[in-house]
Amino acid sequence: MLITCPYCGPRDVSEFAYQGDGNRTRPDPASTDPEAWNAYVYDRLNPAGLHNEIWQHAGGCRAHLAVVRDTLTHEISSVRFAREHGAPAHGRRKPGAKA
Amino acid sequence: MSPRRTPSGGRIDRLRTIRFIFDGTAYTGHQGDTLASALLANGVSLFGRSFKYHRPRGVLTAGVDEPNALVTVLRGEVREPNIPATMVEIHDGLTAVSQNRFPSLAYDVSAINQLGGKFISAGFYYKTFMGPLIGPLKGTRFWMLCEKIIRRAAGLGRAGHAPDPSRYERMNAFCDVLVVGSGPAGLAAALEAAQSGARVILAELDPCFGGSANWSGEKIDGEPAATWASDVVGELKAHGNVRLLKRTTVWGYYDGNTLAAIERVGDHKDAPARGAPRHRHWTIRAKSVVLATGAFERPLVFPGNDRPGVMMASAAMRYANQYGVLPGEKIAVLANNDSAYRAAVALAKAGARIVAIADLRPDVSAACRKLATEAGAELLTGHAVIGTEGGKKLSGVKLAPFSAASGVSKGNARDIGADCLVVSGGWSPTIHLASQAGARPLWSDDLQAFLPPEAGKGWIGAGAFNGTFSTAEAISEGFAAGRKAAGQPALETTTLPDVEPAPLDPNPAPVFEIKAKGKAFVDFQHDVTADDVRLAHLEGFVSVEHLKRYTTLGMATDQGKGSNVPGLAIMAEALGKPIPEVGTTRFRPPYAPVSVGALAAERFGDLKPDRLTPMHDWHLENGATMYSAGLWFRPMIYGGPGETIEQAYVREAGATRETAGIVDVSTLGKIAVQGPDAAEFLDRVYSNVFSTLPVGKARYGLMLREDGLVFDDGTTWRLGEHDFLMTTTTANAGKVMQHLEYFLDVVWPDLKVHLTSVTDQWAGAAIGGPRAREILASCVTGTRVDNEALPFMGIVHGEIAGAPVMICRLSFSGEMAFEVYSGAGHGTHVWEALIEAGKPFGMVPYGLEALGTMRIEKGHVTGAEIDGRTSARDLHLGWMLSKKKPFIGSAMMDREGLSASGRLELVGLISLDNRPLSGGAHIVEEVDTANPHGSLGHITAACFSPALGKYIALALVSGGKARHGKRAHVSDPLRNRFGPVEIVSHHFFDPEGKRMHG
Amino acid sequence: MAEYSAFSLLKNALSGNRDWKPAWRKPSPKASYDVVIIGGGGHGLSTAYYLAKEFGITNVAVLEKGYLGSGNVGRNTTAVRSNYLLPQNTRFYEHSMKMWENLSHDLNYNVMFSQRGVLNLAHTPGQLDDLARKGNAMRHLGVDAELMTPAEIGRRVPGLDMSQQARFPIYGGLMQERAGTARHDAVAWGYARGADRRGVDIIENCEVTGFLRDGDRVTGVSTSRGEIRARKVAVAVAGSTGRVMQLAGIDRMPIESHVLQAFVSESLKPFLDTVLTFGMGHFYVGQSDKGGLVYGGDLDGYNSYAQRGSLPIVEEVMSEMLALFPSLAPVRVLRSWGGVCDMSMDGSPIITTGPLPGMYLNCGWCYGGFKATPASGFCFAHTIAKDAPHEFNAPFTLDRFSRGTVIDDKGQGPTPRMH
Amino acid sequence: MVEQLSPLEPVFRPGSHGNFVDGVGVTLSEIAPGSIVQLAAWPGEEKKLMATIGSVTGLKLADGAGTGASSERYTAFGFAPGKFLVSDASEGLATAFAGKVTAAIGTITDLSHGRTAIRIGGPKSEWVLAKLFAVDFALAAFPQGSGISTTHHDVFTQIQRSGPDSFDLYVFRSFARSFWKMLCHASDEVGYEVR
Repeated sequence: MLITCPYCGPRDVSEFAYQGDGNRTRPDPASTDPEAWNAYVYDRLNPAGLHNEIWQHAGGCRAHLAVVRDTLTHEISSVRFAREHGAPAHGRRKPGAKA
Repeated sequence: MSPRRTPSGGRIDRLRTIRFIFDGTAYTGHQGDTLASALLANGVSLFGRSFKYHRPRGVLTAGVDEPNALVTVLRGEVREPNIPATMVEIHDGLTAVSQNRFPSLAYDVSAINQLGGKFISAGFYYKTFMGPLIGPLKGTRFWMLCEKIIRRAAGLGRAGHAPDPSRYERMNAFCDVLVVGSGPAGLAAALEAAQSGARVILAELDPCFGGSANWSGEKIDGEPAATWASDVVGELKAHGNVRLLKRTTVWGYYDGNTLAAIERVGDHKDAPARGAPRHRHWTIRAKSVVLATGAFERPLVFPGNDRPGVMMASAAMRYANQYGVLPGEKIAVLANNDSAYRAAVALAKAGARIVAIADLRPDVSAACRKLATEAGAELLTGHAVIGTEGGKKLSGVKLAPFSAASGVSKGNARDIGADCLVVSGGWSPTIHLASQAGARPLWSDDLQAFLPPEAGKGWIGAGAFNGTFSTAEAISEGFAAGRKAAGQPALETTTLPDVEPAPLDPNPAPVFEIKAKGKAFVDFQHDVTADDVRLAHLEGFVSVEHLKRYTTLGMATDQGKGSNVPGLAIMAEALGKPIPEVGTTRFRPPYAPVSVGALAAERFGDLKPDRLTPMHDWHLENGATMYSAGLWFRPMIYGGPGETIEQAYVREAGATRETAGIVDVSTLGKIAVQGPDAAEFLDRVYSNVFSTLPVGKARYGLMLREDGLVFDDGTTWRLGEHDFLMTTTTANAGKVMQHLEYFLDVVWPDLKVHLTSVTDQWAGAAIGGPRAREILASCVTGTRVDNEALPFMGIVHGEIAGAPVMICRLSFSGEMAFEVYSGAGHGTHVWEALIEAGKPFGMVPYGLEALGTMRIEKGHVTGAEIDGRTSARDLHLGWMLSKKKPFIGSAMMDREGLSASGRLELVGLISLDNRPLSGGAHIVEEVDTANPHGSLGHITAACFSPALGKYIALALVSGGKARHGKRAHVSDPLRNRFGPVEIVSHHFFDPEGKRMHG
Repeated sequence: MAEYSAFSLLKNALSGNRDWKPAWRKPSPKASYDVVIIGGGGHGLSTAYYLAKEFGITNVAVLEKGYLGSGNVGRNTTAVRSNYLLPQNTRFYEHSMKMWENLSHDLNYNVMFSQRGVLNLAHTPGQLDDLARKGNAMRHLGVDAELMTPAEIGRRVPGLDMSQQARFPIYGGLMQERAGTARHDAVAWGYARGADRRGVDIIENCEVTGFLRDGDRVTGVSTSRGEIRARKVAVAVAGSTGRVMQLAGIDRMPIESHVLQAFVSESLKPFLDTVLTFGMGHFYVGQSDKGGLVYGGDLDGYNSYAQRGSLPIVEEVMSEMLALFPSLAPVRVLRSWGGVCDMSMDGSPIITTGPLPGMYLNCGWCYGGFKATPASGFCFAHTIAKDAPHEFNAPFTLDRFSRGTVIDDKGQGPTPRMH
Repeated sequence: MVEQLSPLEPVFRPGSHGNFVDGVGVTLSEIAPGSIVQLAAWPGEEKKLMATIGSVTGLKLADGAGTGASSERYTAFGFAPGKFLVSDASEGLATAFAGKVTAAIGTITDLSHGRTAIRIGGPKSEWVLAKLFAVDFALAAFPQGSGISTTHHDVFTQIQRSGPDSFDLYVFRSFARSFWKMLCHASDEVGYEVR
């Protein structure tokens, strides 16, 4: 399998590390909703067909990539930088929380 | 002159005589011979024994599909088993032996298995050997006794135990067009692609390019086809953008048009060139692939079809035309199609007598009749071979009238003397690579074969691969495929070479089996007969996969290249269904067997990468015993003469607590965390707070995983407002880096933080002990190291012996200790200066064992306790969990299962019988040596504590803290160690930390 | 149907092997059953067998999309063992092991369970301690385990690189002698025949295309061969769990499907008399009775339903084999194949009622499904029959993740490809 | 200043090795620059960083991934989005950038001790490197001056094409000795000279 890294160009799959389901959204860090956290940490979309995934070009530029890949054929239909994926603005500390 | 060598002809070099040994006998052959052709030339007919019945077998084919003639090639002590003699090029000194026979190939005692024929039919072992229900052989015992005998009888060649000194290498290649197969179609494709400027790789599995051109006897542009082929190869060589790979089998078609090939670089030489590999494993990333892999001729299934002397018609023709060898003197032919007639003519021309051509079809074309006449053969249409005569060598065949509708009519059977029977049952295109690429084959009723579908995304086919069997059409397809693969538009007209037309019909009669009395083999190597296939049908194993698995059809080393379709056909007949409804097997890599060595190449042994600290050579020179920690090597002990490991570490740890010791800590993971949001980032990834850490100070930090369990720990140093140096454990350095990068890139892309691995930038030496500060003070310049200038967890910069150093006062040993970091290139220089400075004080270097001992005494946790299942509270690190901010893992760390009572908690243990404790021993309340039970937990690390004078350990024990002060027992049945211990706090030594705070 | 024995073989041989009957019938599906089991692999078939044999429930259909045993039961490296670290796993797999020890007799089908031992190698003193921890944990649950010294290992496994100069020298190993290998296909066929003989309908080429529902409750399945009603619908589809659960409207599960490759060498005379695992990487190898070395390593490492492997893993696995056996370089790989593994979030299985009323779920087998076949079927049958888990599968719930009672033998956390 | 000790020291054997009867296929040498510095820009600040690199080293970097240039004294190339590796034959390069690469532009990380630089030159360079890396080394795919990041097994490597048949390889120091041995091993076949 070859993944076309937006920076490095097409590279062998051996240079990449799989980081799993790219459909998950991390709950607000201040959230204590157990269901939301459980879903984020443990539940995965596992489609037979097109799948949104995160890969890291660990053996190259080390960027994380948002990849759309078919789990039935391994064909890759799109690769983008994950940070440009429009990651939701989650993760900020709750306003007012003290260190 | 060898008995079967033709006086002239063939593409061997008759001027070069080569000497080789087979089964202890010396033979000669010529340059260009395979082991099979050379042995045939010497009159050898018996090559091997079959798998199950140990039946005598000759050579059936001339190529990679050979099921019978398997040999073991010997190179010194190194054994290379199961190599088809048809694929071994002879060279001086070649030594090969036959296999699966005892005591000899001619007299094999296991041939007695043939008598059990019906009893040991397909799947017999599932129905018996279960043994008695009671008594000493109950359970699995009886089967295991039987298994021993079965295993010895099964198996083919024997692997050796001597390490293979050969070199195997891998190679990466990129090209626009990869052409697989260099027959006329492949050559045409390669030439056309090369001429349009594409980067081309042409791979041919044989030692010479040209494929069928080397033995078809055809003429192209008025010259022998082989001459045309070598002209094209010459043209290709002149192109700078072409790589020609012969002896190269493309065996795997992987995702992304990545193809794997093995080049046999050195097998045909007595000794490989210096530095050259025996096999080279090519990984080829091709924009486009032309599959010109040809076709295999199929055997027919009839009684006695496995007798030595029975051979594929095309193989016999190849032996005659390419190798100048006659497989027999009196040759009979059995065919269901036209192609065998050309073989008959070729063999006749080469000097054999064609005694008869039995054609299963009721009538044949005028062209065939003409060829039969040309071959001087009696043509018997509507006839079949219903049996073969002879022992280990064919002496005659039995012929009888045959029709597809009513089968054999035995009345008019006749015997014909023959020492060779050549057979053609039609052709199967070699579609393996296309199938690997995901193509579903299509059945052709005309060709009675599976064909590739329309070209796939990354490949295009040409020639016999497509079921195109005439050379002229194959060349035409090749040119078109080459253009298309190179991304060029198709031409309206092309000037093609002129090939003499072959008036033969490629379509065979749909006959696969001749039913008559006697064992008729479908899969030769695995001894699967037509009756076995029918038995599978009877028992319901009717899907293709069940058929394969139940009978082992197609599972032999030839991978069913010849047996697949006949087997399907027999099953289809039994089911009364057309062949494609029975299904076809999806082919998987490898197309043909590949040496393990080639695939492993340089990835193991001495060439497996390792990591060395800057002071590695010093450690070796100073008596260190090294320990491999992942890819790193670290000193375990610096043992003195005659010292045991325990004596050495006790001395090292004792000396450190007494005066001072120094240890190499360069392997700790180090990550530069830089940028305006670095402090914020650290607050999110560590369970405790880092944004309040002043510049010039370090802090111990704890990281959790998202699931709330402990991930890693280490100190992080604030070197500047926006500049932190994080340390991780040695083992987790890479994982922590990836974890941090993930969050930065995917979850918090808005944070301005850069992460860089600087593990290798720094050499680290930790110096600790009551005299450590004095030693340091004696050699550091440019800074003070007293308590005021360098308080606990403080950082200063200075120089040692002229090299800049950064010193942080922190302690793992529990002593007054300092980590001295210098540039890695100065590491040994600084280390030696520290050693020198320590000499007057009696400072010792210490290794991992002493480091471990001192950390156990202090109750510090490492990977043995942070095992991916423990929580911060289990390790009494609950105080590290900030309540003021969320952090990775904070949301999940309080789930009920993680706060339940009875979890394994960190405790200390003291051996009460003054005997050593061991990691991995379990803890129980009451010892039961006969039936150990009731484990409360286990020891994670143990040592003799020189500070306490006792054997102590850290352990994870259920309800740990509540057991402090209680007695328990170690229970270690594996090492037969049982004995009393006291459960105590894990802080064994200096719990208040007076020593390190000084 | 006739019992299989040496006598029946002989009798049939004398009559030209013309009287053998199909190992199982090929019935058409009925309109309804008490229990429909989706998945005609090892676990589905063994569940049907034990439902009939142990719980008297014989009005059962097993639905298989392709041919029987086309999934992982026929695509594994055939090791059977109970050498786990955590007691929940050890108890379950040891129960399985005990069932294996009598399975051929129980099924009247020789599954060729060969107790030739499974040996885990240690390459550092620390690894040896870890193995001791595991072995002692097993011993405290009454399961056999022994530590072996390098000398003992060298005698047991000739050809192994025992040199101290090896890149990863061998410090010792943990042996479970009762562990071993079995003939994978025979397990599927034996259970199929056994279930069939007790009245279970095994229906091949029958693809489930949806679930019949009455509100939340599952009341049957629609299939490529029509609707089939059932009081209870059990799902045992391993690598296809994601796809089948999606049909029930559940698209997120604590499961990822990953490809695991396996390899077999050409047939060799006996070379290796036990099953071996490498400690510095992920590699295991045994030898089949036919003589092929059967071996494998890591997952390919990304979601896949393709039963299609990638080349880098091939290279890695081969290099690990040579790290142990440098003499095998000239030996050739004959076949490779890929199985789709249902990797769970903690590496342990799920055998439970639910998650919908009328539904029962068996999945999360990771690499370990083959050896679990008897106990999985037995426990699942118990769970279906009694609507409550057996004590051996009680820990394997679906809610253990939210509750934090995960069973993480490798300590890798919720990263399925690492288990 | 104290000289850096090369990690290759015990395995660095100047002279001709391997199958050099028909000439030397490649030449292997350690470059040992005085400084190696990683410069990384925040998103959107890449141009400013490239200009700063230009002002300090005089190297002009074109736009685009993997852009690179070199002079007698300096080399620079991009190896990841916004990230550059810059080397200087002299020491003190990190200091030269300090104050110029401001917190608003990006970060400076001194790797002078952390990376070992090895040069492979000669007609068989591409052939030898192709044994180790799954990267297309053809000039058209890997133009002169440009840089890449790749991996040989566990050995992370940054490579700049320093000439038509010459490449500079930057590897982690701890891996350098084992990588060097591998490189020599791979060069055996074509004959190599160490200097």
